[in-house]
Amino acid sequence: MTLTAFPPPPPGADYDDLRQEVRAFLAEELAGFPPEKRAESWNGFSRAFSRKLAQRGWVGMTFPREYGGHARSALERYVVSEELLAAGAPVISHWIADRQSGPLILAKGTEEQKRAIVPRIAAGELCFCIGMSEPDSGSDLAATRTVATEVEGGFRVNGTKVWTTYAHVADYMILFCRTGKSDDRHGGMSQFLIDLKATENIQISPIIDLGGEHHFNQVIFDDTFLPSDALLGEKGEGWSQVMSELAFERSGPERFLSSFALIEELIRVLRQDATEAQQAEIGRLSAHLMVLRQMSRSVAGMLNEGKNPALQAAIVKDLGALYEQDIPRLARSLVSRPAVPGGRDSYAAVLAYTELAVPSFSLRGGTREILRGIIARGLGLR
Amino acid sequence: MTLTAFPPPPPGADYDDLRQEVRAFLAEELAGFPPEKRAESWNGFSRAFSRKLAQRGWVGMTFPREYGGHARSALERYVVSEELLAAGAPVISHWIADRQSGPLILAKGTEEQKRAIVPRIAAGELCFCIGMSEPDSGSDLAATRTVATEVEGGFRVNGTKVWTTYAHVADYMILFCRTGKSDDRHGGMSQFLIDLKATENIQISPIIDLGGEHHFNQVIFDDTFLPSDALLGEKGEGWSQVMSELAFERSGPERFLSSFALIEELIRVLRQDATEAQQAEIGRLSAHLMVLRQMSRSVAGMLNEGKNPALQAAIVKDLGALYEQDIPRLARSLVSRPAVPGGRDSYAAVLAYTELAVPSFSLRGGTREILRGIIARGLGLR
Amino acid sequence: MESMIHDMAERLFRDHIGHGLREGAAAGQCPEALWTRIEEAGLPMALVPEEAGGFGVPAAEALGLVRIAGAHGLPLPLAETLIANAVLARAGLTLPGGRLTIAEGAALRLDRRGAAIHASGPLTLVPFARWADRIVTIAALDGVDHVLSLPVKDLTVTPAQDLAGMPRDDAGVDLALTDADAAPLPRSLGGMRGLGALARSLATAGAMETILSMTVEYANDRVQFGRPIGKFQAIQHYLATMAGETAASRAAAEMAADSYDTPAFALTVAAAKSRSGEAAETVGALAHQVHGAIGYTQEHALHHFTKRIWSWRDEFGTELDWTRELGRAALSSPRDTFWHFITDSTAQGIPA
Amino acid sequence: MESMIHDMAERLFRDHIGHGLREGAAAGQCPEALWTRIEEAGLPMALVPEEAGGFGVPAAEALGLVRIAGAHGLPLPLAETLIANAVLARAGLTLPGGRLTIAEGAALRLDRRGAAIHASGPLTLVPFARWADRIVTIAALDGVDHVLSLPVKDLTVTPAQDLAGMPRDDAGVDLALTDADAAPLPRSLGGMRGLGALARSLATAGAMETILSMTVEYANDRVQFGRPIGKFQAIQHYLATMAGETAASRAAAEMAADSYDTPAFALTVAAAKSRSGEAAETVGALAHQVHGAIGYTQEHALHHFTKRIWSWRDEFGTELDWTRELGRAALSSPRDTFWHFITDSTAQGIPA
Repeated sequence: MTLTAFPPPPPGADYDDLRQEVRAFLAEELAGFPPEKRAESWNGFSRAFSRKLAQRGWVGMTFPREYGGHARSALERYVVSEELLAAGAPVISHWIADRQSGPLILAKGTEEQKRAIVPRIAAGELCFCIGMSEPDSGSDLAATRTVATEVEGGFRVNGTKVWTTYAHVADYMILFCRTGKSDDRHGGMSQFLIDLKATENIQISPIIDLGGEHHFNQVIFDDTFLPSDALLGEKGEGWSQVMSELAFERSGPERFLSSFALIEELIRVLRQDATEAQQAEIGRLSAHLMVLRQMSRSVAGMLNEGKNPALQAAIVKDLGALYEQDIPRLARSLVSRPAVPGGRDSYAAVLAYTELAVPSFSLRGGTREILRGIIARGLGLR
Repeated sequence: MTLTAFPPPPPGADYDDLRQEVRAFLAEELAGFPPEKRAESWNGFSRAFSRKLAQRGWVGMTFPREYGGHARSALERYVVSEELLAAGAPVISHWIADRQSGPLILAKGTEEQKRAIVPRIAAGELCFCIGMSEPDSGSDLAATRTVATEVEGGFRVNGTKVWTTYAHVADYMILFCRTGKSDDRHGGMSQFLIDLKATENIQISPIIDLGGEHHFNQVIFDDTFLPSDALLGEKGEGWSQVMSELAFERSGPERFLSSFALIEELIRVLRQDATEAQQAEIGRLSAHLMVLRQMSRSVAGMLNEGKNPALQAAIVKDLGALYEQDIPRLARSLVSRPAVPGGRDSYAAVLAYTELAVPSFSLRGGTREILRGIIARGLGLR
Repeated sequence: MESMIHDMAERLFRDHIGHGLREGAAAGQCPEALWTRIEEAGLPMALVPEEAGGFGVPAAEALGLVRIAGAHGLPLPLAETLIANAVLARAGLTLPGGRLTIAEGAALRLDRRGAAIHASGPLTLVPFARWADRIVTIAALDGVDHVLSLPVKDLTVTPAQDLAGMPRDDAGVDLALTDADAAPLPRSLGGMRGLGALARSLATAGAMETILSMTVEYANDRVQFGRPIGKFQAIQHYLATMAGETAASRAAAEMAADSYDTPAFALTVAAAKSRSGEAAETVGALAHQVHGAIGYTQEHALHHFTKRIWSWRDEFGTELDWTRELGRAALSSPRDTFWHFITDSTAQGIPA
Repeated sequence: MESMIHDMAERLFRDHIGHGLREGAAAGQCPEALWTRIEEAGLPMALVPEEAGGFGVPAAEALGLVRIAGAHGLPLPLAETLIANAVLARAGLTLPGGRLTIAEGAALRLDRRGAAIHASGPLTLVPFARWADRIVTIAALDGVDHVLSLPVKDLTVTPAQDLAGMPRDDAGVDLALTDADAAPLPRSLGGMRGLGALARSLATAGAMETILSMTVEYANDRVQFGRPIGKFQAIQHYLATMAGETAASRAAAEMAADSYDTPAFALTVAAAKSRSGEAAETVGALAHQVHGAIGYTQEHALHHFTKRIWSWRDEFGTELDWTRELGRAALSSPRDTFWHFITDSTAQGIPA
């Protein structure tokens, strides 16, 4: 039963020197960065931080040197990623590009696209967003309606994307849309690389989330012209490109550390004199975290060896989302202290922020229902 | 949203005098009855106990006086039932007859059947079993294959029933089987009242459960002859008769008290010096129990008023099964003491018994999946 | 239960509360006009005995208004005013009219200074304080519970808000009170914490009923993979689970309401507040799971209801507080068995 | 991981363990012939260093045998003998051959009486004691951990059994031991509780893999309402949940096995035993939920595996014991943040 096997990460995967360098960097850069900001996890935005991080060589780490990368292993990148997330560093301005769009462009882009874009990603200069969901296509990407019609010199795009994270500040969007009619639900899809700052007739408007924050946007394409060289990969191959891209979006430390600021607060509150029962619950929380991290690192190790642990990744993501979504409940079962949005008590403020954030954790990159379907089929259910 | 409304039971539903009488009776009858026997809950068998209980007028309580009953309300019967279960009294020898078969015969039987059988049920003399499940029909009763073919003077039955609780000691069986071919999955079913002691060609063999106990049986009908007057209700109406019969099987106190002996043991162990966290968990357990009992009594009150709270009953049963199945986990989260089957420490013995019993709790009277489907449809899901 | 005042409240709320009004309130605008209608309908007096100017309906029926207000997401202190008036009436104090609110007074210090009672100390997490005329609280003087009616204008109010953006302020008290505003409580109603907890569990049950029906409707309407998502068994299980939790919360809250002003209240309210608080976690999470991204936006009404049920968990005692209290009672009960404790805890007329 | 000894064990167990043999063992019959084969294959020596007669395979690979034995429901003390031999070898004591078992020695009292060491006190919940030749345990003498090799024939054994009917006996000790049977432990391996816990989490992971594949197979085969029950989304969710818990248990157990005889072992084994114990609850319950009544009978093999994983939770520290230990370490860690504790806890070569 290979599905349930997660070989331990290779010896030396700790990269302790690198880890200590990152910790020293973060200790300096994030001195005085308050817990309620750290609670934003990978939703925190700072171009300045991303650039500094890139100067240390910690953006585009796995990219080839010829495109401004550092040719380091996925396991080294893992160390940096988990240290950033655990510290609650504001990473979103480079995160999507570094994790998802950069690898996609390297895999599918033209030489021109790679030379023009990838080095700037590795420099921490470019913020990417992903134009994927639509009002009528949530988990069901085959229901995508936005269409790019081939015209003289390029394409005309019409349609509406929603839940586009940080589109309002992003430099580029990776757009997923139809380029043809197809009887096959998965056929006739393509991806485009859009320079948002240089493209007209794109209307971006905010979608405010239940915490009152502006991370999401609606993006309307109204006869938007894209030049031919905006096409990313093969025309009509968008579906399979996206499926392999989504694999990058799975099972990293961002899949179980989203509530980590609350865990740190909880432990700070309990550190003085915990009862035995509180100790036991913290022990349970620790055991789960140690094991999730082991599984997630195992997947990184398998990816690094060129394997395709898609099912193991789905398992980590499902377990990870359950874990991070459960943290507010757990905190409330141990400490009777009200959540106060923006309150002076940092525990109360972080609890309030996290309670409002957790419903979004199972929306990211495929819902629970889809993940479980993937796992069940992987188990051999006919 | 009437589905989620459970009107409080009517004032006076406590029947405190009756309750105190039952408690006094049980205190005497069950003096020295050990916790690990009480843990058997309604699986405990004692003809002597059932007869004594009947002598007090507490079997067939709601049956009409003319059939040996006591014409008392469903709420009075509820009081007796919950006191019996909470005390872990051995009730199975009259339980099925009292709860399910007696009311069925009263509703659908002929005058002869009623006169012959019901007074003996009310006297605590008859043990009934239900021939329902088959090897290929678990939850899916429409897949029933056992068939009764009409012959001179009666029927010939062929087929196999399984999981027939206490068939090896029962006096009567209510058999559910086909009496005709039908295109309608639900058509052509009938029920029979079988005198097990007086019928030939029925082979009853034990099915040992995972706790090593013999409660279940396989019952093989091999050209078994049943006289015409064994038919119960209308020929071909078995499906609708069973559906209304199953309603009797729902939402009583037996739906959430099956682990109650373990709860009493747990509280006994913690009573001396519980920590705050243990207090809180006992409080949670108490709150759930108080609320389940309120809901269950509310359903009894509605039934007593002639209403048909089928959906509320399904909700109580689903919540109740989750509750009683969760008790061993809860106990283990509060007390670190190994389960020892038959051990001298009564906590350890009751824990062991209950751990092995809980998987059966969601098999009774419809599985969780079916209940949840009923609830979802009741909510208005199309 | 057929009830004229319930029908009236349903109509009033349905006609006058919408997404805009709730969002406005969350942004700080008190819906004054709606309050005027509520007062005109007499709802704030429903729990007051007939002889003190109330309707003379049973307490459980009057308290049903709190559940209905919760179901409509009423962003006004109706529950608080209802309870404040009942407590004031019990103490024989004047019912001042207007919006009132309630607070736990455990941190207040009372001293006798001549004819006056001097009250000082903090009141924390007071719902709607800055929209209320008075805060009614209970605090001990010489070991005797006293009801205090504190004019908000004479307090130092520090504005704050709950998860849903509703006012939940702190108030500093340093005030001399005359007989008109302070009086001993002749017979307990369960303390402000208990009464507030009762209100919150009723409102939570109501809000969860709304969340549930919004979610059923969404599951019927939203198409994914070629069919309504309600056709997927996983979604059906979520909805069935939500229904169970919602039903249990309502049964628990109504059990407590049914024992209002009886000895059983102390334990039933503990069960109700902790049960509905626990259910709020599950119901809110599953509602968002079914709604997906749309439910996570402020455009959709869902968030208002889920945020309010999550906020209410933290007011008038958390699940942890109430389960501890209930568990302590169970473990120290002089009854023979736990079972006797359970049956007695909900029985009317048996001392708790 | 390709492993010759794993392949050999898989073949041996597959060919020689069936429902009948397991049921026989649960009824009290020690499967002697199978043990002979296991000894002939040398499996009990796998964890012993090469210089002491072992195979010279890495510890994690040797420990993999315990998972494989769990997957086949082996009703013999292979894990116990494996560990006993490793502990005896570490202490420089003779490896006696035959079936051995292990016990926690915390309740033993050791005294020096001349050249001999006198041991007395109870050993409780000793797996397979009555089928073993010796019980190997660790107890303190003058503050120094000593390994004891106790002949079962010289002990007072009180037979008992676990949920699955396997022997789990109590043994009374009152014995003088010579140098041949008692020696100081030069360097800790994590204590008998830790080693036993490691064995139980590995076996649990293996048994859960078997339970999972039995359940998948059943879901594909069993038809209800006209289609295999595996087509129902609720069943798919149960199986996905079982897969997650099983995978986590195996990863946890292998993380601990990987840190055998390193400082990280103390915390990884705490995580492994508590994680797999918690998973045993969920996996067992869902397996029975999917199997329905058939799985609840002794005719079906499922019960043997679910009962064993439930029994193992109670041996060598419960979830409660191990999570407390881990939580105590986390809360008293001198590291700057909890995160540092987590990364350090699994890092090789950093003192725990």
